[in-house]
Amino acid sequence: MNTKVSIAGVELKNPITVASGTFGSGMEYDEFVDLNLLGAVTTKGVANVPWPGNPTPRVAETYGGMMNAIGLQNPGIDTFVKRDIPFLKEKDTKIIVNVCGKSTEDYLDVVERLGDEPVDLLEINVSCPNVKEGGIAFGQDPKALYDITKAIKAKAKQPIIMKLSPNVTDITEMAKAAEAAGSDALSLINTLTGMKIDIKRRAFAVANKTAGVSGPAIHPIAVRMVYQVANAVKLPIIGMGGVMNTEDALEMIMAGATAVAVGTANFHNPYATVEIIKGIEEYMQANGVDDINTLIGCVK
Amino acid sequence: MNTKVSIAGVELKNPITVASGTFGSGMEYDEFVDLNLLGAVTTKGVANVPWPGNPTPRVAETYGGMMNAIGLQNPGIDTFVKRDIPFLKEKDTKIIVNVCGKSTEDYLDVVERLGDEPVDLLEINVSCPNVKEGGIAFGQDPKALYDITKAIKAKAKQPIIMKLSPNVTDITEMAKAAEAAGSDALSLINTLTGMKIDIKRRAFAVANKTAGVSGPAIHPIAVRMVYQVANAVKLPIIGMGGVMNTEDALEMIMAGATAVAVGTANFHNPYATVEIIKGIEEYMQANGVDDINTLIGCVK
Amino acid sequence: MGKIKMEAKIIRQDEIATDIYSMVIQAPEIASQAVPGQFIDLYSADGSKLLPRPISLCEIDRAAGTLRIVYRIAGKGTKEFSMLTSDHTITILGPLGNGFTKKDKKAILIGGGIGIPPMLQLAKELTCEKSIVLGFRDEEFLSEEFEPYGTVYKSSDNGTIGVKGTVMDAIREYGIEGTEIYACGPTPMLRAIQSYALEHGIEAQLSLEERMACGVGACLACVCKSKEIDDHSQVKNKRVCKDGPVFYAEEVEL
Amino acid sequence: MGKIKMEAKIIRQDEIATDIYSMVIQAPEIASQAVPGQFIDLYSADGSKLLPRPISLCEIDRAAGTLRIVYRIAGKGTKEFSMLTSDHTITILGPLGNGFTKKDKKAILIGGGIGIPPMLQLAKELTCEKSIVLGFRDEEFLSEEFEPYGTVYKSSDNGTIGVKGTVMDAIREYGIEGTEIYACGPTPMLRAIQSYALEHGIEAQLSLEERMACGVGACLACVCKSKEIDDHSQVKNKRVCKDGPVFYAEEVEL
Ligand SMILES: Cc1cc2nc3c(=O)[nH]c(=O)nc-3n(C[C@H](O)[C@H](O)[C@H](O)COP(=O)(O)OP(=O)(O)OC[C@H]3O[C@@H](n4cnc5c(N)ncnc54)[C@H](O)[C@@H]3O)c2cc1C
Ligand SMILES: Cc1cc2nc3c(=O)[nH]c(=O)nc-3n(C[C@H](O)[C@H](O)[C@H](O)COP(=O)(O)OP(=O)(O)OC[C@H]3O[C@@H](n4cnc5c(N)ncnc54)[C@H](O)[C@@H]3O)c2cc1C
Ligand SMILES: Cc1cc2nc3c(=O)[nH]c(=O)nc-3n(C[C@H](O)[C@H](O)[C@H](O)COP(=O)(O)O)c2cc1C
Ligand SMILES: Cc1cc2nc3c(=O)[nH]c(=O)nc-3n(C[C@H](O)[C@H](O)[C@H](O)COP(=O)(O)O)c2cc1C
Ligand code: FES
Ligand code: FES
Repeated sequence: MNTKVSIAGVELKNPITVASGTFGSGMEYDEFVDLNLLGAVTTKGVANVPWPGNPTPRVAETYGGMMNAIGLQNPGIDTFVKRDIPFLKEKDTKIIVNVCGKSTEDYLDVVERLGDEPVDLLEINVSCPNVKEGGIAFGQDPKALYDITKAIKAKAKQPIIMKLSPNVTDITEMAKAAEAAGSDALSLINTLTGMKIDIKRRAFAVANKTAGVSGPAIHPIAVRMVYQVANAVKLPIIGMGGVMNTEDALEMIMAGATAVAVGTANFHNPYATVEIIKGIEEYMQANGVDDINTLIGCVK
Repeated sequence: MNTKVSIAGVELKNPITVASGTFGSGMEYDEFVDLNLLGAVTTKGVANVPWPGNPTPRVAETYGGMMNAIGLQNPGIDTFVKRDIPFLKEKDTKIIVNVCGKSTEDYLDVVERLGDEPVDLLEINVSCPNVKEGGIAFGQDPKALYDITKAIKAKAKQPIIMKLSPNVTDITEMAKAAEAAGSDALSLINTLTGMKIDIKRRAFAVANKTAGVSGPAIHPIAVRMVYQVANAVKLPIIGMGGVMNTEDALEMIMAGATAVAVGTANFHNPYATVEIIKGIEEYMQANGVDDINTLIGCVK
Repeated sequence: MGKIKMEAKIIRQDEIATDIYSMVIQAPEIASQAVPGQFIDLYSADGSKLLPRPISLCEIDRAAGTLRIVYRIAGKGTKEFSMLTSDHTITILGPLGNGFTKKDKKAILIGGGIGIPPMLQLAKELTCEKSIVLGFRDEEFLSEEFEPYGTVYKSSDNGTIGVKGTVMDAIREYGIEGTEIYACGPTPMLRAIQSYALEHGIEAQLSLEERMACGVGACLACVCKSKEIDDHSQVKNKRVCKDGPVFYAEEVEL
Repeated sequence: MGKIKMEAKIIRQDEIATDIYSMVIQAPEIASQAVPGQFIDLYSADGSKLLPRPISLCEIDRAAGTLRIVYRIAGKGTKEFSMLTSDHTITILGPLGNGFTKKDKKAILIGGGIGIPPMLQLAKELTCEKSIVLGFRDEEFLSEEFEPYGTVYKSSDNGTIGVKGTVMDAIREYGIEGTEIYACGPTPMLRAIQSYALEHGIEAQLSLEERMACGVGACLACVCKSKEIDDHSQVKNKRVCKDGPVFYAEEVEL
């Protein structure tokens, strides 16, 4: 039985990774799950310098999901390279570093710094709805996405994965722009921009006013976008958005995702990733699926 | 205590109506709720001729919501005018007729037919994700939206409410286009395009492949869009999307909606509308709110 | 009184076959109006599952004010219901649909699989001569309860219960005759009965299934194809939840 | 052993004041490691509410393997918990956070409102001389249980319980002295204690609250402002769930 999948030439022992920002660099979940079992660990977004993030409250619960406006707090690439990469390097799993920035130069700084690090893939976050500059600005305009993808691709030593925003009219247009500019793979979806008002206080529930909605509530939207993109471009896709269990992960794969990231589910169940990996194996066994790759995009 | 609100000069006794397509023309829910209590009844979309709609299954449950691809089945304007309007006219509530079409001419046909009917407001659905022609095509392009709004406004005897799709990059751009073309009010949001795959059958859960996601799962996205639009245009807004209870409805109002439509909630609780109307009165009483209008857009 | 949504006390629940449960609930307001072939909507107590689950009435005890339903675990909702015990309540909506029209003709009642339960209350209420044909996959359930009300014939996929094959095989094998068919079961079975009935000029009432949302006729989710243009829809669509679930064989296309 | 997620049996639950509940649960794996000032995450059984609710440990009975929590109904989650009885189980994650550091100094324990419960286990474990200051709105709860462990002083908003005013008013009024403050309560109270402690050069451990998601330090939802650049974040942010909830007064900005 083969559960190995390949993202831009990087082989993952199974299709399951984590969604950036929901798993730190793995240290905190090391207590719950054996990181060696994961196909890859995707880190929290890292910038060229430390970012303080947004004021609190940064999260709120929503019906069947949550919203966050962390604002990409991160310790900066120096600390990250010294502390997080060596930690992950000890594990028998692939390393996907999520990169964020406010300008093209910021992104390039980080990508260049990571060039000689033992990192397998770079996931470029151009879709964070919670920072004013950069972030989503690049992710909602195909031309801007094309340009930044091209610039990053020219500098990156590792394959790059552009991470797309769902807050667009036509996700395939964005996917095609990233493909045309040389992206090696795509991640989708980032969070959907939402808002919650606390009617008792007559105030926003999250200090940033708007925040990104994630969790199972958005799963059907993510599946639709993965399906559309899989049928519009040739790039491998890391599918994410509300994956809570084996069924959700298989849905993503059948829609066209080569790998699947588990995000918000970790907060509800810190064992979610390994339970899904086990569940996929059981499904394959029970249904006589010899190779997980035969399931990718099998529903047309 | 005043619960009356006004949409384009039409006074609703309270801000609660129903979301088009979830309540028929009220006949079926007449058994559960006293329609006289509602601010308005919004009908299922009606076209110039009968439409058969999409193949079944047309609905599927999603986490904290549902998806539908009814495909705007409707009996056509002739039957509607003969059967549904007289029924609603007997009730002490306002009548909002939801209009759909495949071409601008289709819409105009219906709007003209309704000109002499005792209908209070016309809600124009240019945002249905479940029909190939018309529908959402008009709702995802500001220019197309401007043109159709202009054309309809020129013919309509009643005030028109353009109903916006959430499947766009920038909802305020759409709202501004509708405002510029003369729309008297706006409704938002229609459903978010989603997809569900049945992993057992390895097939789409809904025959149409994609379907529109509604229900509390999408509420935070709806609140965000209502807020953005309320702060971008001057038109009154009918807010909808996942309103299940009094709290959700007040959230919409505080975000900037003048009226609130209850949709999917009716399927979960056929008494939802009247419970919310009662709940709003209780909230006003408990919090010393004399006029509901002071709550509209009170959170900035 | 009309349809109502209520919280019903669970009186008992038993697993009567593998993954098949029988639940009796206290719902006098619904029992007093319900007729065989109607169904109720059951609501999950879990907020992530909002749509109701339609389940047919298997027995209606108007005196005791109770309803019995028999259902198979098919997914998350029915799984949840199966775990309820007599301390619990369940939220239901009903009675829904039209039900069977009781004719004073020689009757053939046909139930296939989880379509068997709704035939029980009908069998009890029909006073005419009755043949009862029950089709199983490989495990028998509920058939004893039909014995008092007519001659019971059985079929099963593997032949371990009655005739090997379908209910149609049983009808042919036993030469079962009648002038009114009442049937509930999977679509392929209903399709076979439909053509049999039309061929032999026997009137047949078929109980259909379709994915639903509102359950009361408002949302147009649950349509089936009708042969004639429908008065409500003005297209060839009928609503299973409101115009059905029971249709005459000549009305619908399966 | 480390943090674990488990299903804990509820042993008892009582409403000890208006909307304030005391729940005892069986969780030996967590009780064996837990220290005062730590908290656990409680999960709703309803799929529409996915985020855990952080609640501090009020008592830890390592021998019996039980934990006690005392909480106020603040919204949907705590409302749901309050309806559970001893037949039920609840899913929990813990132990979380750092807890108080027990110093062998003359202690002042200060609890305000729903910040009172976490002080109980601390009061039990601290062997030094203790003054215990409890601030209420208008209804007293739990204070008797503190009596065996030190001198208890009280304040209340309206003066019906102890001193009229805040815990700071009680401290001044009674001339309470000590060299280590341990405190939990609303932010304005902690802010007052912080400036009092810094002014008087008394070491103070403050237990903070912030909206959380992961509860384990991964998501960076629950940060508070720290005075120095934090080693983990490289910015002036500390995670309440992992670096706290207990911080020294000089570490944080409130
Ligand atoms: C009129 C009618 C009467 C029925 N009577 C019975 C009965 O007496 N006994 C019985 O065991 N089953 C009956 N069914 C089928 C029963 O409704 C489904 O098995 C049940 O809804 C499955 O719910 P679930 O949550 O377990 O499955 P899930 O797959 O988790 O359900 C997800 C959604 O799909 C819907 N759904 C899934 N399967 C069906 C189906 N076959 N038909 C309609 N909706 C479905 C559910 O209602 C729910 O909204 C009847 C269906 C209809 C339409
Ligand atoms: C470390 C820590 C320890 C706590 N200890 C206690 C305790 O011992 N007793 C007690 O009564 N309360 C305590 N609280 C507060 C308690 O967590 C909230 O009252 C509770 O989460 C409210 O949940 P709800 O579902 O009832 O409210 P809702 O408003 O429905 O909750 C919605 C969401 O907001 C979060 N939330 C709401 N209020 C708070 C809050 N004040 N702090 C953090 N998150 C919040 C919830 O966790 C949930 O995710 C503590 C909070 C923290 C951070
Ligand atoms: C608390 C939180 C922090 C996140 N931080 C990042 C981030 O740093 N970079 C990024 O690309 N996406 C970030 N995301 C988005 C997730 O990686 C993911 O795209 C999204 O949450 C949808 O997946 P889910 O529903 O499984 O959580 C974050 C999401 C959450 C909930
Ligand atoms: C079954 C169903 C049918 C619908 N039909 C229509 C329609 O005919 N015209 C329309 O403008 N919107 C239609 N909608 C969209 C709703 O009016 C509403 O915009 C959307 O469902 C969001 O609100 P909710 O979450 O409260 O349901 C339909 C929605 C559902 C669920
Ligand atoms: S389920 Fe809504 S019309 Fe039948
Ligand atoms: S709640 Fe996630 S870091 Fe504290």
